Amino acid sequence: MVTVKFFAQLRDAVGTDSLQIAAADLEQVYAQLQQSLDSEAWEQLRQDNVRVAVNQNIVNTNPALCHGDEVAFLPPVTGG
Amino acid sequence: MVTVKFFAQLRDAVGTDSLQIAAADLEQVYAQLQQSLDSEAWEQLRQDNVRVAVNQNIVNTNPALCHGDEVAFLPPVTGG
Amino acid sequence: MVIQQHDFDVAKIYDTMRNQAGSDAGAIVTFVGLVRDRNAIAGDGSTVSTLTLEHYPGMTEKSIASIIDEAQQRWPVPWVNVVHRVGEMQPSEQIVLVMVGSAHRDAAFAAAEFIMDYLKTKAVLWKRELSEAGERWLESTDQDAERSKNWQQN
Amino acid sequence: MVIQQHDFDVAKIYDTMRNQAGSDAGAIVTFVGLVRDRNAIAGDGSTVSTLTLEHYPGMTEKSIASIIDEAQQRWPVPWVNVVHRVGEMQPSEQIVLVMVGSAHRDAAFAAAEFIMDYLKTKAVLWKRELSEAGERWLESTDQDAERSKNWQQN
Repeated sequence: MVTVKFFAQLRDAVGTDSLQIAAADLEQVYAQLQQSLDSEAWEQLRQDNVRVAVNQNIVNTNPALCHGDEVAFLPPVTGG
Repeated sequence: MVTVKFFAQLRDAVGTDSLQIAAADLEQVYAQLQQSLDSEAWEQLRQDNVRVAVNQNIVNTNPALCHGDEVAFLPPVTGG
Repeated sequence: MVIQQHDFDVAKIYDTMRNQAGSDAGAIVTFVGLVRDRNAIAGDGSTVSTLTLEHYPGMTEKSIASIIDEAQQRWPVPWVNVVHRVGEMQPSEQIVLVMVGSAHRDAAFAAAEFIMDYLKTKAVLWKRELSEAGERWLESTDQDAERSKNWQQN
Repeated sequence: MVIQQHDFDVAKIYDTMRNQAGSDAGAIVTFVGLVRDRNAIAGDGSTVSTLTLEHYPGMTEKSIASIIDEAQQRWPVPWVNVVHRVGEMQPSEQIVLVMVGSAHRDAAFAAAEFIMDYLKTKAVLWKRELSEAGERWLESTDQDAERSKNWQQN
């Protein structure tokens, strides 16, 4: 099982800040989310400006995931 | 009588921070100083980077002076 | 660097930096960001009542540490502190502090401005604004993006 | 704006500006200049023991007021304060404070930097440095002159 986290407007869209998902890589996380989320939340998650972090590092590939890994969906950031 | 003030290295060179001088314009102030100051102090006073203020306004001409006016010789400034 | 919910004391942070820097520092630049009551992003003048900052514990700290690190690689600024608040804030409250000490003022100014520009565009933080016009998640402005980009060309 | 012999309290000045600015200010930039122990001008690394600032009462204030005035004509910075000390100072003491409040950070940063550059080259103040290498009157550096000149072209 991996923990999947949603922040800010993505959390609002998904309706929860985290899910537990059984997945062996990032593609499987996506596949599961596509099935379980409503289409609006799913589309928001797939927007170009959404970044994905695995264990708090941004990834652009399809990394293998281990039990306990943390996948996070990050909408555009702004601080200051 | 006008008050003539010297600041920083000019005061050090002249040896006093102010003099009382009878003068009807700035040229007369210069003439009196040339007579009374030693040549080293006089030369420092005439350097290009020395500015002259009359009643705290920088002047580049030869203004007439009235009794009680304040003439100041200002070497290069730096604050901050 | 610290992420915290509660307000910060500028004077205390300043005194700490002065003590650390001793007589090697010639300049300390402090930036404090405050919550404005005017909705700047929507630009409709609607009054802001609450700003909420959300973070990703761990990753937010790492993103800010990396901004500070880049500033210290670019300029001789041995003393840097950043305090960023998260949670709910009302207008006129302090949100963020960036403090930079250096031997020289030009480095201190440049690094402080750089850090602020990068906090706007690269720090892992999200802002939600509640105003008369409703509630919305904010994004960094085009101007912020432009300013960040300019540093990459220098 | 004030010229004074005694030290200043950054926290007090900051609190005053925050109160004045209320929720209209989004940014407050504070610059503090400190006495370094290293002789920067002579560049010989000789240790500074005393820095003495001399002023021309009345004219010094006028020169600084005019710098602030020019900054406020260039940028939307409704809140500006400058405190400049005169007299004798030892390394690590505070010499000068420039504080600028604005709705936006870019204006606050630019105005603070502008004021500092102009204080270095245009404020009616003189500095005498007493170091191991002796005593000398300082002049603004070529770099300070350059920075001031750059503002005139902008």
